[in-house]
Amino acid sequence: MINVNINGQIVEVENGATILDAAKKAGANIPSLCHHPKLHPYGACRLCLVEVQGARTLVPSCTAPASDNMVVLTDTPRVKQARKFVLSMLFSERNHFCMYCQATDGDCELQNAAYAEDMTNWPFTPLYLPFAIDASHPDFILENNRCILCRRCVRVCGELVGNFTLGFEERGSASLLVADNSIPLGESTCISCGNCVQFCPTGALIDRRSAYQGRQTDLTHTESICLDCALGCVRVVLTRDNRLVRLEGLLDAEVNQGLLCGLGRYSPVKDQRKRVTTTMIRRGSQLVPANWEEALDVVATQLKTIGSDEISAYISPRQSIEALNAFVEFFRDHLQVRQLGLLNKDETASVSVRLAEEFGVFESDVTVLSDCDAALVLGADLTDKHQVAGFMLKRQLPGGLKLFSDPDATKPEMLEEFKNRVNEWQTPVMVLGENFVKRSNLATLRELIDWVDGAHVRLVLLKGEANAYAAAINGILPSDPSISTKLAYMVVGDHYANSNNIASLQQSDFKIVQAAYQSELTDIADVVLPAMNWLEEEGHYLSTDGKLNLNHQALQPIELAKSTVESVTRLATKFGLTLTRNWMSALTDQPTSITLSL
Amino acid sequence: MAKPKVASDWLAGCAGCHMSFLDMDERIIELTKLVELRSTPITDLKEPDEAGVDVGILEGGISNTYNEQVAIRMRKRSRILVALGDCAVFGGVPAMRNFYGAEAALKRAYVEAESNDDSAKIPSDPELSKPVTVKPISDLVKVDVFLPGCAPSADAIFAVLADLANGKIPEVKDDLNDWH
Amino acid sequence: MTTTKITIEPVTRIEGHAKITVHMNEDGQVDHAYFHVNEFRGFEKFCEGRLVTEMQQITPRICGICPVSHHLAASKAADAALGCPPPRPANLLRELMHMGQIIQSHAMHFFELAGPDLILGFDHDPATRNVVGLINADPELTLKAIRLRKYGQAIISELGERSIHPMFSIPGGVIRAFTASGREKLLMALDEQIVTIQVGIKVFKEWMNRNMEDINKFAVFPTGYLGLVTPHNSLELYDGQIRLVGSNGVELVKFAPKDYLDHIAEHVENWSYLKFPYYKPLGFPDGAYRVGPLGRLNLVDQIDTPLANEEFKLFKQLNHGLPVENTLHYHYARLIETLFAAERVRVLLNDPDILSTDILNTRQNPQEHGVGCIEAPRGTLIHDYHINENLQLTSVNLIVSTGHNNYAMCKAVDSVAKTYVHGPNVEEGMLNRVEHAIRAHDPCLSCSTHAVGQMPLEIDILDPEGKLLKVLRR
Amino acid sequence: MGTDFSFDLEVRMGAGAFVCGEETALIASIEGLRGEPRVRPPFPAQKGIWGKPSNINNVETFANVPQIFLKGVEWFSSMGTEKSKGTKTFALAGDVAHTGLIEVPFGTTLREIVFDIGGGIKDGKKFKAVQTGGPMGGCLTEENLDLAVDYETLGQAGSIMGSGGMVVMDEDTCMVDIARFFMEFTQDESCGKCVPCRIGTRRILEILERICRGEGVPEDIDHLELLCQQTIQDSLCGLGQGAANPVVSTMKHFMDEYKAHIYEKRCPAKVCRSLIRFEVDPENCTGCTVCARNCPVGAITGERKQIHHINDDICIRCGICHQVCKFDAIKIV
Repeated sequence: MINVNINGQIVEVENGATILDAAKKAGANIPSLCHHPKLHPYGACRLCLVEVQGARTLVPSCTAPASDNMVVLTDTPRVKQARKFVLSMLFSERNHFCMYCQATDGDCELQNAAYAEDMTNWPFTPLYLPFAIDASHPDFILENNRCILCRRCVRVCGELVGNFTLGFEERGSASLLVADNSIPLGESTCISCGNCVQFCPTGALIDRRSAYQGRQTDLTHTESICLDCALGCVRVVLTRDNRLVRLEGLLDAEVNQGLLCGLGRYSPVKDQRKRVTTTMIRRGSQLVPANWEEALDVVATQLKTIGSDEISAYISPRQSIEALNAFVEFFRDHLQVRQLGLLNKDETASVSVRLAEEFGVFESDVTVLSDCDAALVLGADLTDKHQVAGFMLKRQLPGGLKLFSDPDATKPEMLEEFKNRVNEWQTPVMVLGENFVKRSNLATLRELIDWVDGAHVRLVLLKGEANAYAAAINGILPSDPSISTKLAYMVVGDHYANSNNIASLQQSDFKIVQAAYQSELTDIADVVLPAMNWLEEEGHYLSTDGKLNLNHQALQPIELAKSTVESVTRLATKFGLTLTRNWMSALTDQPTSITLSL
Repeated sequence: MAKPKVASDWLAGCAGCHMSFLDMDERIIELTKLVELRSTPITDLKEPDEAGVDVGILEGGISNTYNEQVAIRMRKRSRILVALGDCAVFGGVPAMRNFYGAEAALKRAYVEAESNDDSAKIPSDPELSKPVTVKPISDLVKVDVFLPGCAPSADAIFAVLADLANGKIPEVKDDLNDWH
Repeated sequence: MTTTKITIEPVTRIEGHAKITVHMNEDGQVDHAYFHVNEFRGFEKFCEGRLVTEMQQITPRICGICPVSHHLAASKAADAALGCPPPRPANLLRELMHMGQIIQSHAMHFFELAGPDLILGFDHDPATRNVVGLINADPELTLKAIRLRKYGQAIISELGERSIHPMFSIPGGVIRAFTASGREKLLMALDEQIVTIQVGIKVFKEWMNRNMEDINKFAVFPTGYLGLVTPHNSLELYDGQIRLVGSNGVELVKFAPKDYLDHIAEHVENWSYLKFPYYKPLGFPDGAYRVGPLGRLNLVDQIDTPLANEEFKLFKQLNHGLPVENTLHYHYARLIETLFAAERVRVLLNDPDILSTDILNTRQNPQEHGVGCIEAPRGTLIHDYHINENLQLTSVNLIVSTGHNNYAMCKAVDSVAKTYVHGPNVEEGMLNRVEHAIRAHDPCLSCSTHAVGQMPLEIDILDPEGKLLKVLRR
Repeated sequence: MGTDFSFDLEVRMGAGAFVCGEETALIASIEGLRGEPRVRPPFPAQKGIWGKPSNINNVETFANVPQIFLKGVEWFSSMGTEKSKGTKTFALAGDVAHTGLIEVPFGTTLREIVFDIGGGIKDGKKFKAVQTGGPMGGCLTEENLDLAVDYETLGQAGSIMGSGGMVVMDEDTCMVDIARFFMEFTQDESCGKCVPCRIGTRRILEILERICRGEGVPEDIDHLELLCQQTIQDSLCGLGQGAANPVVSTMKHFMDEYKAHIYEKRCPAKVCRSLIRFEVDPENCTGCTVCARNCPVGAITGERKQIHHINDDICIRCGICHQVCKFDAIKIV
């Protein structure tokens, strides 16, 4: 630890901390634009210049390391003049029309900096050189008129996402932010993760859908877990008047470090499905509205009349642990139905639980992917699902990461090469996904785990969808299409129906569907129960690496929609049952291949 | 002593700043106790007194030859000149015309517009003023007080005028300084 | 032979600047007077390439008196272009904001801009012939008026955070749900405003009875009349179809705003930046028509709110059921509309949907083209956008309220000049009447000069050869 | 040195951008990245190319090393001054009789270089200034001529050793135009990473161009002073910190020329095209028609053996007539 004197106040900071860090600790506000806590220090905008006693010139506080007994002044006339100059230069370079900008009044770091310096005018008039708007991208807009060339977007695209789509053409005052070799963003190699938009300090990158829907301060921020895969990225849900406005990555989230992938950021706001707004019962060819009691009575009578070995109960892996728990207690422990099925085919989670019984703990945290010198990705396409895990690897490629990728697990020779060369590397990792597990029998897996253990390779098993791991621990496995029963009870929630789900449902004569959205499933159902979606239903989720996360409620549920726990519990009362199963101990009782942090 | 004289005029703007001035509502009466309103768009005197006024206020940027005359006259005749609103301070939305130039804009409006009939032509009567590059008034004349905003709030305008009425040069900061 | 030139510069107590030239003949009588609009901004051009979703924030900068009209017309054009009709509650809230705008704009015009002429008199000393003079002359009435305008602005800021250039409407609806407390606040203050408006009507009628002679010779001439109507041809300011009636009050045509180009064209004169819209089949100038309060009351069959409708019946009697052609009755019509707007506010505030949070339709089905039309305080406002597949504007056409009245204003100036201006000794009062010929229309020249804005009013008196001889500033 | 360790030192051509003369920018360009400087610390000696400690020096410096090894330290330090040892090569250019690459011991005076080695000013013209150190150096005048050329002295005089450039200027040089010329170069070579250099140099250039076009306004002087001071103080690397030197030094020594351009719309050196006119001197004109025949825009009229006339509206001020006239009959006014 070292002592730094900021405007006369002594603060203690870590060795290697920058002057900016020290100033923050001292509560001294130094404006900065190109600096971002998640990006490497850059020192380009020169807005954060401060006076350091003994230094000949002004010092950029975002890059300069603080040293012991250093004396720093952050508000001298010299410093303020430099700040004002830098701002004047920026305002005179491009075309800033604050009066109608989407970022004005709080969301623009450039404007805020000007306010902080009490700027009421621009000493240098702009040149009024027009820049064409690039609106070719479906999710966001590139407005070079408002770009301050801080390169935050370029750096997040390269340093953190590892995609290197954004860059600069020309140099000096002709520098221009472009995609690839200056082609429209919409036709570029952009993977639409939208992190550049979240990192942009001005209105130069604008989110299409949430534009003008309100400033950060007008919106309600709810921390919530991303359910679009099981990595456990934390995202902030921004809402207004009980309406979803935008999704952002939480900066200090352990796994995603502020990043989101296109799936996690945009799929929910793009969701155009129609809600199930009322309970319905089939009368002949028609589904007619009914109230909850009627519907549950019909369901209960059917469940009672049809023997338990003629009943299948299915549930979506997007359901919370609480929901899975109630589901298991009612359908397995009490009704002892023929099969409990999960609404997706990915077996990685169940396999990992199965192997845990023999091997105990053999998996590592996903975060090991951020720090490795060689990686084998087997049976998983990290550019589709689990993209953030893909970012962790891609961004290390320029640093020399040796990457082996076999998404379909069809190249055994690649595994062999990795095995043979494993001693070349200090920190090798191996990622196993759905396609590998599907293609291998338990024997192969056992063998591999033995090898991994010996070779000190850190192993990560990607466990499919949001809560598939918790489901597996609770004994809910992917449904077996060969089994057909007279009655099917399907807890769909906000799950996107796939052909297998429809197939399994069609096998039964009586179909009960509990869903948030209309789909082919609700179309063919005999009873439809309105469910909440992930924004409305609060509950816990278990990530790929065994972290217990809470999905907070972000929106008030629509009228009549009920949580899975409530609907199952109310159904149970029709059988004179009260549900008492403890979901926490259900998790702890089961040996797992990675230490759960609950 | 006599109340300070205030004159105002609007150039290439939208009159919103003067509307914001009216948003002082009842305080206008208070204000008329502090200052004497001379020529303004809402009074009937046609130009600032030749003898000069204490405070001259200009809304809107410079966008044609007529604006230039008005701005220079207002500067000559006022002790303190206030640039009121984003157009006067920065150039504002009308400055977007600079990207294309007046000619292209005239062509679009008077020749190309879908609704024009065969009389379409760019008006060129000597009675009409000629468009110039749109700029903030500070590019043409010295400005003493900048009050940005689109529009500046009635509170901001009142605070600034009250200060000026009391012979103080107002400090435009914090809530008073809002460019939106 | 008259050889005087008088310059009035600029026309005061109107929005924007204008200029008038009067050409005299040998006998010192007015030969012809022109109304010049003298500035140009070029929104149509520089909006090209912008996103259609930005227009509701950019176009209000056309005019700070009726920013809400542009805010909403742009939103409606974008609704159409993007194929995202707003849910009912959103339309209610938009209309509520629009009514606030009508109230504040009309109130300001009657009391603060035109009022000094009516209440203090055309010939009153120009030094005090203004709102300040009004305050001293009738503080009680003026205060009422100020509070009425304040109420209108309060509605706008209650919904849109700020009274000028609000942030409220976007394509597909609005961004902020209304609050119960805001609703209560507005309801409580409403009655007082209705009383004020009625007082205003009383004041106008007294003035009317005293000045019948003036009213009947002050720019009285026939034209057509154009504006939006409800399906039953009642007064409508937010949405509906465009109806055009002839000088005899008989309907010539009724069409959906999106088809405006089939019926309306714009004529360009070399001496004005303000274009002259007219009804195509009749050509220019026969197809010229009037818009705004007088135009609207001349083309509707009734008003759907009780108090305003009672007043409307009296208005119709002024010309025995035929259109009222007196320019000075713009003031009367304006007050009746203000009353309607206030009553409409009550209807909207009491609608059960007004507090709903279902205010934004995010499902879009983009089209190539969209037209948004609304009755701004000064008349029919049309925004016409074409967009590309990236939702950027490829062309923008705007026809603004004051533009429609351009012909009427020119005619009014000409007629008033001929009636009141007589050389060689031209008095200030005469010229103030000429100014009032424009003032009565409540022109909004910033609007007209989106395309246009500047109007120094100046009267040149020229000899028959058209040579200028002498300048005299009043 | 008592070891048999030896190695080759290979010189390669870099990517070329001027800013890549800045050590960290050079490192970036060697690593295959944009040629943009990085903030120091860490210094290349701690964390240089590919993050490894690097010894980065000018080729000229490395070139000295073998000589020092071969001939010894005493030999090397016998040349030069107290602080600046050895020799320095200069690219002597401009209005001197003999231009070219020269190598002199540190401590040699400017006068020796310009007049002895350079053979003085061409065509017997008057010496006006010498600009040392390349585009980012400052201009030195008459009174600096006897300064000993070493790092310290040049620094104190407001210029630099820099790249070893040495441009000599005679009385016909417009110092505002010279400042504009150097600014045009550095402005174009600015990498654009840091704000003060990227935009500052650009705004400085605009103003200088305006002044040379005769459109300068009094505020321009203040604006230039602010822009130069801040660009020098706030920029990230040597390029930005030095870019304004030519402007600062010319403003220091030749403010009268700036004022003449701005207030009198006059270019004392008769260089800035918009501020000069070409006229025929009736005294000297023989009507040989050479000027008329050479004028690219036909601005010159006149019969053979008659005094010619230049139509100023057509004239593009190319100066060809001035060059071709054998009778010195074309005057610049």
